[in-house]
Amino acid sequence: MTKKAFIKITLKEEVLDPQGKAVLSVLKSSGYNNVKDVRVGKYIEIDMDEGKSASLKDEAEDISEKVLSNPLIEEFSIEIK
Amino acid sequence: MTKKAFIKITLKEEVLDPQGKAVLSVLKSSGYNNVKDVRVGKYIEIDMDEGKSASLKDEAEDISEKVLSNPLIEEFSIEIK
Amino acid sequence: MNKTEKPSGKLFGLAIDEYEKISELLGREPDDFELGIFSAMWSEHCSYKSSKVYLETLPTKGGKVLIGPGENAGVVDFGDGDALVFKMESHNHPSFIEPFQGSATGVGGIMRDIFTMGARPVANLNSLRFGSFSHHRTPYYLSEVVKGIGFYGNCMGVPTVGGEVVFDECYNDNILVNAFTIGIAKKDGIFLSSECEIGNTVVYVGSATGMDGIHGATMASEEFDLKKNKKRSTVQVGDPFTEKLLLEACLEAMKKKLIVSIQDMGAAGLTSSSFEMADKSEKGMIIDLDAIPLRTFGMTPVEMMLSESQERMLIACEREKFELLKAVFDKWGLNCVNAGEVIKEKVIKFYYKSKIYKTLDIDTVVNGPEYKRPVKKPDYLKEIMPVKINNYKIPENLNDIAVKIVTHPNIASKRTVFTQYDYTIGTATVVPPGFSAAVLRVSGNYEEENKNKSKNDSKGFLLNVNGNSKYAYLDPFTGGMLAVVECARNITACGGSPAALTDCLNFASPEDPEIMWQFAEVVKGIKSAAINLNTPVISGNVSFYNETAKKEGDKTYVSKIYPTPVIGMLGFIKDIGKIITPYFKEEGDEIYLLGEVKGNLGGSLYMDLAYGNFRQKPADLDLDYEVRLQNCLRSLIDKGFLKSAADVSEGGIFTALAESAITNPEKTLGFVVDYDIKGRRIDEFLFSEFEQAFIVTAGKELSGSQGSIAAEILTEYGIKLEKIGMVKKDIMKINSIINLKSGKIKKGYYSVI
Amino acid sequence: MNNKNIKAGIIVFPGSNCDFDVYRVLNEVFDASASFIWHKDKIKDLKKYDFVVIPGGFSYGDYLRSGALAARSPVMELVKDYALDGGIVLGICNGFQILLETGLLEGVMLTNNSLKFECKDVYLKTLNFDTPFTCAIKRDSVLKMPIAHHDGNYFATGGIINDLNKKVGVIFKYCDKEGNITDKSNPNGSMHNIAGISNKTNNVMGLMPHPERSSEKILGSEDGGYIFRSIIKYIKEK
Ligand SMILES: Nc1ncnc2c1ncn2[C@@H]1O[C@H](COP(=O)(O)OP(=O)(O)O)[C@@H](O)[C@H]1O
Ligand SMILES: [Mg+2]
Repeated sequence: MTKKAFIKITLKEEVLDPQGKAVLSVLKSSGYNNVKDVRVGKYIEIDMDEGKSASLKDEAEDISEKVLSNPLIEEFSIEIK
Repeated sequence: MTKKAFIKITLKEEVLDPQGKAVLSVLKSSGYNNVKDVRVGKYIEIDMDEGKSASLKDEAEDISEKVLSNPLIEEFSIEIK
Repeated sequence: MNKTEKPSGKLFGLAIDEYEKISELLGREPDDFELGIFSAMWSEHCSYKSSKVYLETLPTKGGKVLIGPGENAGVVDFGDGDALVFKMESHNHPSFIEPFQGSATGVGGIMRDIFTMGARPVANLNSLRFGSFSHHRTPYYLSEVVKGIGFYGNCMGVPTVGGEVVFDECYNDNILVNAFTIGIAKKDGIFLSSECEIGNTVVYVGSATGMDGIHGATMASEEFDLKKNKKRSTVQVGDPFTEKLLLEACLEAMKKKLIVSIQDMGAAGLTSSSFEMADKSEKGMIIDLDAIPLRTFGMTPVEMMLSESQERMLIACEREKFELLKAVFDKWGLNCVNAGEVIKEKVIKFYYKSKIYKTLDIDTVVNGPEYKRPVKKPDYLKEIMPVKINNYKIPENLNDIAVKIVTHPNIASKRTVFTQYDYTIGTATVVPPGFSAAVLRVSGNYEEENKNKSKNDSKGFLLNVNGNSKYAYLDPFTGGMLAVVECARNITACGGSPAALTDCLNFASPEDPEIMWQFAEVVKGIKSAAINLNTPVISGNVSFYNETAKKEGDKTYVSKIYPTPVIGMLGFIKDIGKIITPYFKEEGDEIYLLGEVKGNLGGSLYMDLAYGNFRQKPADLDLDYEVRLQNCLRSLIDKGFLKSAADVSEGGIFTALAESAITNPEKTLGFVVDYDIKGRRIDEFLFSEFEQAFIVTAGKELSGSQGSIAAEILTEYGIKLEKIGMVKKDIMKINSIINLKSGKIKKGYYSVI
Repeated sequence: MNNKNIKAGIIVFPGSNCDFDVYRVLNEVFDASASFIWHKDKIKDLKKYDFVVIPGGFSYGDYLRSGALAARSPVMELVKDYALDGGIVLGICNGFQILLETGLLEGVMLTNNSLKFECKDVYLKTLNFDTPFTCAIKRDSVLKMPIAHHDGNYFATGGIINDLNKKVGVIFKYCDKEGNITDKSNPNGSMHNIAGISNKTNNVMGLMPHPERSSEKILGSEDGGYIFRSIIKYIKEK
């Protein structure tokens, strides 16, 4: 059976986010005055076979840590459905 | 009060995802054999003042449609917390 | 497919009588599959049905031409066994719909045209046109298009070395993105789409087929209509990473002699590649639709045939070599499937679900209609008269106007554009973007075993793209001619010799007789300039229907672009060490005017900015004189007499001087010019455009001992050289009328865009 | 100049595109013996090479994060072993990004602060002349080289920066023509104007500018050549 892992990758708080800053300034100049801050991250969906793997969660964790994110600047969270 | 809008932006199903394709091939050759497919999207957090806006959800919707996503190739979903 | 659409005038881009012709040829009404194929192949985009009769009149042979139009790109002899392959193509409509992906896939498409020929792409250029600089959508289009071009070219590792960016309100509703690529090959290593042999395996390589761009080919041939929004779901997404792999895999397979014939899948994807390859080779094909790698589940046969998914190729290979071919594509991680066979009978037999699905006669499909559409000289031209300058009072402050001109978005530096392109990769860019023409050397060593290395390191080539739609609107013949001439001037000004050209002809609907008249005139202009300058047309592209139905209140109207011929030109130089650049070099150098100044302000930017009216007839061009002038300049450069040379283009002599002073990368220079204008108005001297003249500088050479040799050259060609001033630091002065500070001008020039 | 006995290995990933340029410059301009190593080549180690270059380009399309996918390639395990063994490794542009993602160098590249790809000439000041990459560079000289990248905005935590400074691991900084390290001369927002760093033992270096594109006069600068000259000198004197 196939399951899906949904992975959110976000920049750590102390890391500067030039993209987010750029979006923020666009939003402000477009009149969205309620907006206070913007942070841009990644959202990754992985289709996985439940098949042989001991734990999908562990595998997704491993992938997120070793490939998808850079632990120096990013954090991730995983949801399996 | 400040609230947060969490926005997921994903490519429409029929649209080619070159990033996802490249990640998939690397995951496979790194021995993650359970992985069947990968799609890469964006995850955006917006801090918003509840202040004057009639509905935060509406404003986030508006922003997602007009600024953050490209409706020709992308879809989005919003959560407010 | 909804048959009730039929009476509405057009069906899938086909006119009613075209539909009827198809029914007649088939002996019945076409089904969906056939209709899809015919509508793609008979579209303007694939069939050139309105433009063919004119394009056939262009000079395509002679000089260094090895292969003219007809293949994926044209080929020119570069000496020492080397060949250069180039072409320009439009991607206007897709870029208007989705500027990032549209421009990116445009660049990807033109590069495939080049490497299918067996050439490694070594440089890209582009010609971009956006709506008026102040239009609210313009910044969006500019930024996305430039990002898209950079995204694709940079990732491919092909330097983008030049181009042009023009803003004009005639492009508010139809932007233009024309992309040019040149590649280098061995003369005996050129691959064609016309050489497949009976029994060859038909091979599909590259990305899987998805729903991208379905009906793209027919879309490109239809006027934009605000209501046809549903066509917007067919955006093609570019994947330059995959194309880089495809490039390496194709070149490797070619080197290993595993390919007999090859054609890229561009507009109308599998349809045009299979029919064209079979037709040009005078063979037929079996195409097994079950073999096509699909990205989207459940695609129908007609969808597979019309998909414009990018990064795919069709190859014919010897049956016994298929496994070797597959091994190459496997190494690069790409699909490579046996998708059919070349057969004798000139038909394409489609298999689907393991059964024969359809058989289509190749001649019938390929030999679509050809039109000599009605032409009519446009009414507006009646009002376009030579400028009566004495009806216009000279503005009090010409300094202000001068500043306005050099800081006009169409003149100002495009640095923020081209610094987003990697122009140094390849270690071949000798003169980068920002000056008249890009100059490249042959860095040669493209393959590990030095196989492709040229025997000659000192030679170089020059590249340039140009078009002037305002002039083409005011006088289509002159506009066509001028585009060619300006390219040649830019190349000559660096010391190069123009060799061959490619064109991209962007127009509104050919069904409008006035547009068709403009088209005919433009082609005539290109033809006469190309013949005189001996620069044959080796490839090109026509983009019609650059118009959009608009609604304003309850009025509807059609927003049409000006006729926009864009020329891309290649020039050669034997000794790259002799190249000069257009900017001033040293304080104290002498400034000369080489050529003649007529002083016609018709159609100039000056008329537009000073009086709000540019609708006058531009000056004529004397092609005979032009050839002598350019030959003369080239001789002077070759002798090493000159330090800089700049042509007098938009913005006139003032702009040529100002740009020469401020574009020196190391310092800010200026000039003092004192010139007897012989009773002419000063504004005619300063601002008249596209004069048959160059601003050149020299050290003491020209007045010193070498002066007599220079004088001989001038006499030989019958060209006048007059000293007009001197290079200075920091100030710009002309006849005590213009008095400006270089620093201020420089700042403006580099910060507008 | 005969350096034919000096063997360089150039690692090629899918999407590498400065591989030919490095190859050509090493072989033709510096007369060394450079050859390609395809990332999937079945080799045990890199011992036969005097030095290894990870060239620039768009390995794996720069998809996900520049350098991230190439860093997971098995050949990078060989590069790690080679480097830990004291081998000389030079990463240029994307090669630098790959070294960061592999962990051979510390820190990370963020998107340029302009959010744009930047192609232009920059000036560099050398901070440590005592490395295999800089030993032939003239003191007090300012080097002119082109950059061409989208993600060259170097970022590291305070601890890493301290460490780099202590071990003189910051090799190059962006500066102006006169050698002043200013905000204006920083082309991408890089922390402390950092353009190139090395590991603690100074045998692995990454830099964003392209020395291979500035090793010949006709291309407007020969300054990049000093890096290759240094490596060759270092190897010869060893
Ligand atoms: N879209 C572009 N891409 C790359 N280079 C460009 C682009 N637009 C302009 N340039 C460069 O800027 C310089 C000036 O362009 P242009 O004003 O058209 O020059 P000219 O009048 O000499 O043809 C040229 O070197 C050109 O290559
Ligand atoms: Mg021009």
